Amino acid sequence: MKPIWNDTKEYDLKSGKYVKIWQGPQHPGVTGNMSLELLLEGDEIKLLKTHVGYLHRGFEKLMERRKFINCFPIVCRICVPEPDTNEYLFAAAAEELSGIEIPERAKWIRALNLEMARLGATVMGLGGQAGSFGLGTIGQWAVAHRDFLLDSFEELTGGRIYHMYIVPGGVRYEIPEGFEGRLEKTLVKIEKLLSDIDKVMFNNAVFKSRSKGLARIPKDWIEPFGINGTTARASGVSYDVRKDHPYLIYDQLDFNVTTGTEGDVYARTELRREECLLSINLIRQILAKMPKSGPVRTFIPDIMHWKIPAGETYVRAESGRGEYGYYMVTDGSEYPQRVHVKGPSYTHAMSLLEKLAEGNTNADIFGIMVSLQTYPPEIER
Amino acid sequence: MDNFWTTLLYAFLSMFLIFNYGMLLGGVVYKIIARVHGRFGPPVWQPYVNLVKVMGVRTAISHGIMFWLGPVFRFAGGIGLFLFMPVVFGSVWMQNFSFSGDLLLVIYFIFFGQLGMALGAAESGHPYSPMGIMRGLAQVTVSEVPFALAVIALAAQHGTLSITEIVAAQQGGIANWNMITNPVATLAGMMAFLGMMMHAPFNLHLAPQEIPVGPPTEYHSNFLGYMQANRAFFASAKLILFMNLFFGGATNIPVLVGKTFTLYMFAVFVGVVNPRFTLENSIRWFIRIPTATGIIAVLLYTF
Amino acid sequence: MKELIERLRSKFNAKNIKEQRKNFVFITVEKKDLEGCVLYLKEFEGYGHLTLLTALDWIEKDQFELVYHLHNYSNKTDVSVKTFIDRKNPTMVSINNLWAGARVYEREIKELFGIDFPGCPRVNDPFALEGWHEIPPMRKDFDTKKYSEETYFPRPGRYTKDNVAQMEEQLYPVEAEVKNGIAETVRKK
Amino acid sequence: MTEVNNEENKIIKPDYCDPELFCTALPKEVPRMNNIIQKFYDWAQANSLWLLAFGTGCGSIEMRPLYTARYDISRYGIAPRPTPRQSNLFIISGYVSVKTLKRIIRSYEQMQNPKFVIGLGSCTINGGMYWDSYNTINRLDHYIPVDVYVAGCMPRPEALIAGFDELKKRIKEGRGEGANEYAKNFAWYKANQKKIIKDWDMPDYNW
Amino acid sequence: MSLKDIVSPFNAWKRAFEKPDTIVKPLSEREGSDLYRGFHINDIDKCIGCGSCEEICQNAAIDLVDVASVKAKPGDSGLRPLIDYGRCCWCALCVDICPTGSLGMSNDYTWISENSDDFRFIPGIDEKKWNRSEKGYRRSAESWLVDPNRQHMNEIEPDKRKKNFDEYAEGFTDEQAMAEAGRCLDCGICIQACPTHMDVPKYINAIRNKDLDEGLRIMYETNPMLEACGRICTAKCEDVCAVGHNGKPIAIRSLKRYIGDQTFKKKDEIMDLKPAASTGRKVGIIGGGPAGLTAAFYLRRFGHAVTLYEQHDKLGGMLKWGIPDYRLPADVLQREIDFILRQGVEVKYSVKVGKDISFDQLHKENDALFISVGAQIGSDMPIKGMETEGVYSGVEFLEKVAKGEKPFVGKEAVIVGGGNTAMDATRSSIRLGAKAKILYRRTEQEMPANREEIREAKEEGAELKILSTPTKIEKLPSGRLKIECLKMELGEPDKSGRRSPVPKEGSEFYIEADVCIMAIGQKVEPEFSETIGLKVTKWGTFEVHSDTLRSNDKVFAGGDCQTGPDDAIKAVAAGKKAAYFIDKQLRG
Repeated sequence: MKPIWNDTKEYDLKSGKYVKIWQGPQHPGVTGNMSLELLLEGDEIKLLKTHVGYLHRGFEKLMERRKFINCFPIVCRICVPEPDTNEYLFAAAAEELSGIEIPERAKWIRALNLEMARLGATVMGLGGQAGSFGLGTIGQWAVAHRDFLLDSFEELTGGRIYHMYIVPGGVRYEIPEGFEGRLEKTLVKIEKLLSDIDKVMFNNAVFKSRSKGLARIPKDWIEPFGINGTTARASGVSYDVRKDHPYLIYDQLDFNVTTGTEGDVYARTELRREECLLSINLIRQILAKMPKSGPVRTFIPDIMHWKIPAGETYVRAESGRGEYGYYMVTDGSEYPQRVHVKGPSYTHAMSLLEKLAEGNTNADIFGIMVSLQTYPPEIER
Repeated sequence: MDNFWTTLLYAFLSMFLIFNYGMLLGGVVYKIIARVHGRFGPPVWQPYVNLVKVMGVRTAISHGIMFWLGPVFRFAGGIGLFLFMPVVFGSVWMQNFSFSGDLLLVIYFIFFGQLGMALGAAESGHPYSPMGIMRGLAQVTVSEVPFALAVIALAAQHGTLSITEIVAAQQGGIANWNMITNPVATLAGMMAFLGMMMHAPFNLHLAPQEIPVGPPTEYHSNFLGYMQANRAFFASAKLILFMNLFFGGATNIPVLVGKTFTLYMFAVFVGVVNPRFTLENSIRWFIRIPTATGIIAVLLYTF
Repeated sequence: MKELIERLRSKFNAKNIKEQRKNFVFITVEKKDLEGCVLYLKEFEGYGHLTLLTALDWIEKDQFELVYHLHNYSNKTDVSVKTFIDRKNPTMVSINNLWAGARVYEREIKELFGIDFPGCPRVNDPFALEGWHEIPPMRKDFDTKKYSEETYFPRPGRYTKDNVAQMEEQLYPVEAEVKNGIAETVRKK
Repeated sequence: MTEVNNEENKIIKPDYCDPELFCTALPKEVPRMNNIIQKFYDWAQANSLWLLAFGTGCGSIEMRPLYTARYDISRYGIAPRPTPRQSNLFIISGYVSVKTLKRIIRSYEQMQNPKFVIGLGSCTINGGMYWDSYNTINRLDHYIPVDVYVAGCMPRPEALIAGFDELKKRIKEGRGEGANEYAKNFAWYKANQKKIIKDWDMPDYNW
Repeated sequence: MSLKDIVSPFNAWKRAFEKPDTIVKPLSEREGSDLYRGFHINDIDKCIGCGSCEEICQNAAIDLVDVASVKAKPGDSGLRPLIDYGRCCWCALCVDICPTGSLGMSNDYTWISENSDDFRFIPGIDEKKWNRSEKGYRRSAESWLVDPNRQHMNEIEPDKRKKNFDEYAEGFTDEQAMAEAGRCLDCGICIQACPTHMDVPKYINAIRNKDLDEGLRIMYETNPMLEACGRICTAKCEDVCAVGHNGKPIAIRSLKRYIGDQTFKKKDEIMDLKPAASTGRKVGIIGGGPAGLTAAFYLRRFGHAVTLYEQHDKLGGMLKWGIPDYRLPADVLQREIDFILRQGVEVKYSVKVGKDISFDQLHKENDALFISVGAQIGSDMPIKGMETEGVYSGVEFLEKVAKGEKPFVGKEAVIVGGGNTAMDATRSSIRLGAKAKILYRRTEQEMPANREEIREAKEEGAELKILSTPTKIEKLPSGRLKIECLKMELGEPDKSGRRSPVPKEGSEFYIEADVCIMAIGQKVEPEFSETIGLKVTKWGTFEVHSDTLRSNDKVFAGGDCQTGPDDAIKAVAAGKKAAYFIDKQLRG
C-alpha cells in the first residue's frame, strides 16, 4: 500500500518540456518569507517543493537558555499576525506544570484578547485571500480595519503588534476604562466591512470562477495530512479546540462550530468570514459575561528564579489558523528543558501544499497558499 | 497635407500634449482608485516624478541588443498607434497622419509593442519575463479577436478602413455614434477594450502576486522610463482609438478629455472591484462572449 | 482511557504511564515497539491525527527522546507515545507512510537534532538551515550564544558594572578588602 | 510495513551557478554629478521611493498597513515594487537569518545605483531579541550599507514614516550614497558576508 | 454565476464616497496610547541602580553604567541603566520588575538615526524629547512582579508571651522561607548597608536552591555570630532593601535565622573547618563580646593563637547581658560561642584587665592586642534625682534580668529612651509584671529602635509617650517615684538629619511610677580606659585609626568601646576588621 502522498513522479528536466522556477523568498506572491520551487509545464504546476528556513531563529533553542519569565516576550514573535495565542499557550503550559491558578477575571480577559487577535488576523486573512486573486480593494479595506482593532490592542495592552499582555499568572493590566465602548465601535465597523466583503468578494462572478473547485481537500486527507483549523472544517471535519477541548472560559460561551462541505478555496474563505462573525459574537459575549472586578494576576513565586517542577505537558488552543500547541518539558530548573511549538500551518505549508498545488496553475498558487493560511515563521520558528 | 513639415510639427505638438495628458490621466485615475480603497492616493504629478526618477538612475544593465530594443519597439508601437489616428476631428493640428487603410495599421501597432517586448524580455533571461510575455501576448491576442471582429463590423457598416472617415461618419449628434448605430459591435469592442486596458480582471500578465510585474521584470532605469512614457502614450492612444471608433470621436479638446476619461473610467470601474482571471479563464471568456458578440456584429452587417 | 492504557501495557509493554490530564496520557515504549504502537493506535484505536513529533536531548542520560503525540478526533483524547534512542548513533524508523505530515517533522528533527530517519523522502535536504557545518543546533551541547558571539560581529564597547562591586569601590573599599581577605580564610580547607 | 521510499529526488538541486544568468563583473562607483541636474534627480529620487516588496522579517507585518488605506504611504510617493531591478529602497524589516541574508545580498546587488536601505527595528541595529541566536545576523551594517535605522520592535508605521522623511532628507542632501559605498568597500562587505554564509555558491557580485 | 454576481461587486464604489480611513498627519495626529510601551524614561532620583532591570532583560539590552551626576551612597549604587535599542524588545519586564518604580516607558516611539551606534542612552540623564512624557507604560501596583507583602514568622500571641522570657518568634517554616527568599531580587544593594557586608543575595539564593549548608558557609565568611544576628540584628540591610521602596522589605534577618536554625545541629560537619596552619603568633583579646568573639574566630582562621580575657563568667558581652532571653535565648548564643571556641580559642574567664591582670603584662605576652570591652556603663541623665532608689540604668537592669535576678519593677515602670535597649527594658519589665510606659523626646518615626521592636512592645501593652523628657525625679512618700517631665517639639534638623527636640515652655507635667529605667545610652568604663593609656575621645571612646583600628604598634580597639554604643553587627564588623589588620600586621 503506497499512500497517496508518496507517489513521487519523475520529470525529465532536459526534455525542454518543463520549466523550473523559484518563486520567493523575494516575491510578493508568497505568504511570508518562504520560497517555492516550481516545476511548470506551460502554466500548470507539475511539482512543487516548498523551502522554508528563511525565518529560522531557533526559538526553541533560545527558550532553553532563557528563564521562564523571559520566554514570554519571545514566544509571541513566533506568529506575527496573532501573537497572543503563543503568549497564552506558553503561560498555560507553565502554569499547568507549576500548578499556578490564575484569577477568574484574568481568564476572561485572556479569552477576550485571544478573540480580538483571531478577529484581526482573520480579517487580514480575508483581505489577503482577495489580494491573492488580484482584488486589492478588499485587501486595502481589510488591513485598515485590522488596524482599527490594533488601536484597541494598543489601548488594552500598550503594544500594537506584539502585545506581551498575557503573562504567566494572568494578564498584565486591568482593562482601561471605557474600553468596551470603543471596542464595540470597531466591531460595528468590521461588521459593516464584512457585509461589504460579502457583496464584493463572495458575490463576485470572477472570484467564484477562480476559487470554486480550486485546491479541493477531500475529507479523508484530513487525518494523514494533519490538517486542522478552518482548513479542516471547510472539508467537513468539525474540530475546534475551543469546543472540543475547552480552555479558559470557552465552555461558558455559547457558540457553534461551523463546517463547510466543499473543501475548496471558496469554502475555506467563506468559513473564515464565519470565523470573523463568530469572533465578534464571542467578544460581545465575553464582554457581557465577564466578572466586572477582581484580580487579574497572581504572583509568581520567585520571579527571577522561577523554577517549575519536572514534568511535561501539551497545551493547545485554537488560533485563527487552527490548532496551536505547545509541548513543554521541564526538569525542575529555572530553564525549560524543551519547548516545542506546533504551529497550525506546519504541515499545511509543506506536505499539503505540495500535494495540492500539483495540477493547478502557477497563477493560483498564491491563492492556495493564502487559503491554507500557511505562515512560515511558525513552521521553522 | 500641404506642408509636410507643418504636419510633422503639429504631430510633435500633439504628441507632447497627449503624453502629458496620459501622464496626468494616470495620476488622476490612481487617485480615484485610491478613494475606493479608502485612502488618498499618490499626488496627481507622481507619474512625472517617477519618470524623472527612473531616468536619473545612474546604472543600467543591458542583457544585449534585443533587450534594449524591447522598450524601443514598445515606444514605437505607442507612437505608431497614436500617429495614425485623428485626435481631434476637424482640428488642423491634432489631425495626425491619416490614410485610407490606417485602421489595419492601428490594429497592427497595438500588437507591435507587445511583440517587441517579447523579444526584449526573452533576452533578459529572467524566467518571469517570458512568462509575463506569454501571458501578455495571449491576453492581447485573445482580446484582439473580438476587437478585430468589431472593427470588421464597423468597416462593413461604413465601408471604409480609414479611422478619419469612420469618425466623420459619426458626426452630427449622439444618434450617429456607432455606439447607437452599431451596438453589438460596440459591445464586442468594449469588452475587448477591457482586455486591452490592463486592469482587472484581465491583467494577469502584470500581476505582482502571480509573477512580479510580468514582462518588465528585468527593466529598469531608462528602459523603464521609456516604458513608462509609452504607457502614457499607449493608454491615451487606445482611448482615443475607441473613442473614435465607437463614440463619435472628438471635435474639440474638452470633448476629447471628457470622452477619453469616461472611457478610462469604464475600465477602472470594472477593474477595481474584480479579481483577476487566470489566463485560461480569460481566454475562455474572450472566446465565448466577446468573440461571439463580435461574430454576431459581423454577421449582422454581412447579411 | 483506562482500558486503552491496559491494552497498550499488555501489547507493547508500555511503561512510565502518566495521565497528565483526563483524556491525555503519556506512555513510553521500547524503540522496537514504537512503530507498531503508533500504527496500532492509528488503525485500531482511532488516533488518526499526528499532532506533533519531536525530539528531546537528554544529554546527561546520553539519550534522545522522541515524542509522538497522537490525537483522536472522535473521543477527543490524546496519547503521547515516547521512546528513547541512543544518542551516539541516533536512527529511528520513519513513519512517513503513516502520516504525510510526519515527513516534515522527520526532516526537521534530522536537521536540528541529527536523528536519522532512513527512508523518509527528502530527509537529507536542508530544512531551516543552509550551509550548516556545526553540530545540530538543538542538541544541548551546542552553545548558541557562544556561536553567535563568535560568528556575528558583536558590538564592541559595551560594558556593564556590578552594582555590588561599584558600591564596594566607592563606599567601603577598606571593608571590602577585609571582607575578601576574611572570606578566603573560611573557605580554605 | 515500512515501505522505504528511498528514491533520490532528481530535481531538487538548485543550480545557482548558471554562468549565463550572472555577471561576474565587480561593482563600480558611479560618482555624483556636481550640478543642478543631480539636485533635480535627487529630488525625484527622494519623492519617488520604490521599495522592494521583500518581507525579510517580522517587520513586514507593519508594511501592509503602510501600503494600505490606514497609512497610505503612496501619498509620499512611496510604492512597493515586486522586483529589485525597479526598486531603489530596501527595507530590511527586522531580524535577518543567514539564509535570508544570502537572498538579501542578491536582491540588494541587483538594485540599481542610487539605492537606499532602511534597517527596521532592534534586530538590524544590534541583534535585537535574537542577539544570541545561531541563525540571525546581529548587525546589518556589516553586510550591506544602511542609510537609516528606525528603532522599535516592531516600529510603528508612524515611526517608519518618520524614517522615510529622514531618508528623504538624506537623499536630498546628497548623502544617500550607499551603492557607491558598497562598491568602494566591496572587499570588506564581501569578506563579512562570506564569513557568515558558509557555502558560498554564487558569484561574488550578482549585480 | 448569476447576474447578481456580476453586479454586486460594484457596491464597492460606494466606499469611494465615504471618508477615507487614512490618517491625514500620521506623525502628529496619532500619539501612542496611554499605556504605550515606547522609549524608556527613568526618574534618576528615585532609581537606586539596583540592576534588577539588567538582570531580568533577556536581551542583554540593559547595562548599568557610571553616571557622573550620581554618586554612590547607601542604598544607591550610583549606577544607572543604559539601554541599547538595538536589543530592546519593549516587553517592559524591566519596568514591571523595577522595585522603586522609577523606570517607565513613554508613549514616544520614533527614533530615527543614520548611525547604528546611536541607539543607546541612559534614560533620565541623556536629554531626549520623551524625557518628560506624562503618558506611556508605568508599572502599576498590580503589574509589579514582586509580591509586596512579606512573610511573617509565627509568633506567640502578645498576651501569652508577655508572661515569660521564652522566645516568642518561631522562625520561618520551609515554605515561608522559600516564599520570602523568592521575593528577593538579588540586587545586592543591602550588602553595603550591612556593617559586616554579608553576602545577603548569595545566602538567600542558597535558601532558594534548598542548599542551606552552602548558605551557612556563605554566612560564616562574613559573620560568625550569625545565629545571634539572625535574631537581634538591627537589620540595616532591610532599611535599604530595594523591594522596600514599594513594598515590605525582604525579611533578611529572618532568613538568616532560618539558615541558622536549620543547620546548627550539624554545624561542625557542614563547616568542616580544619585548623589553619599555626603562625606561632599570639593575640590577646580583651572582652568576649561579639567583637572579641568575631576577632577570635577569624584570628584562629588565620592561624594565630588567641587568648580571650573576659571579666564575667560567661562569654557574649552585651549579647549575653544586654539582651533578654525572649529575643536571644541563652542556649542559642551559647552554642554559637561554643562553635567559635571549638576553633581553639583559649578563654580566661572572670579576669578583669587592670585589676586581676595588668595591661602591661598582656602587652608583653602577646604579639597583638585587641581591645573590645564595649560600653558597659549606662549613661546618666544630667537631671536631679538620678541617684534615687528605683532609678536604674538600662544596662544595669537588663544585666540583672539576664542573670535571673528579677529586679524590682513594681506595678508601673517608666522607661526613658527610644533605642533597642529601651525596648528591651520595656518588654522585660512587662514580663516581670509591670505596666510599662516609654518616654521619648522625639516622635515615634525618629525612634532608633527597630520598627518591629516598637510594634511588638506596643502589642505587649507598652504605652508610648512621645515628645516628652524627664526633668526631675523624686521619691514620693508612698515609695513611688514622681517623674517631672517636659513636653518637647521638633525643631530644625541637625547635621545627622534628625530633627532635634526643643523644650516647650510651660508644658510641665508629671507621672508616677514604681521604677524608672534610663535607657539613654552607654559609655565605656572610665577606670579601664585609664589603665591602658590609650587616647580617649571626648565621649570616652578609644581613638584609633578608623580604617585599621590600630592605635599604636600592637594595640587595636574596636566595637562599642571605639564607636560608642552601637549594635551587635557593628561589633562583629569591628572584630572582623581587627582580625584582618592584626593578621596583616603580624605577617608584616
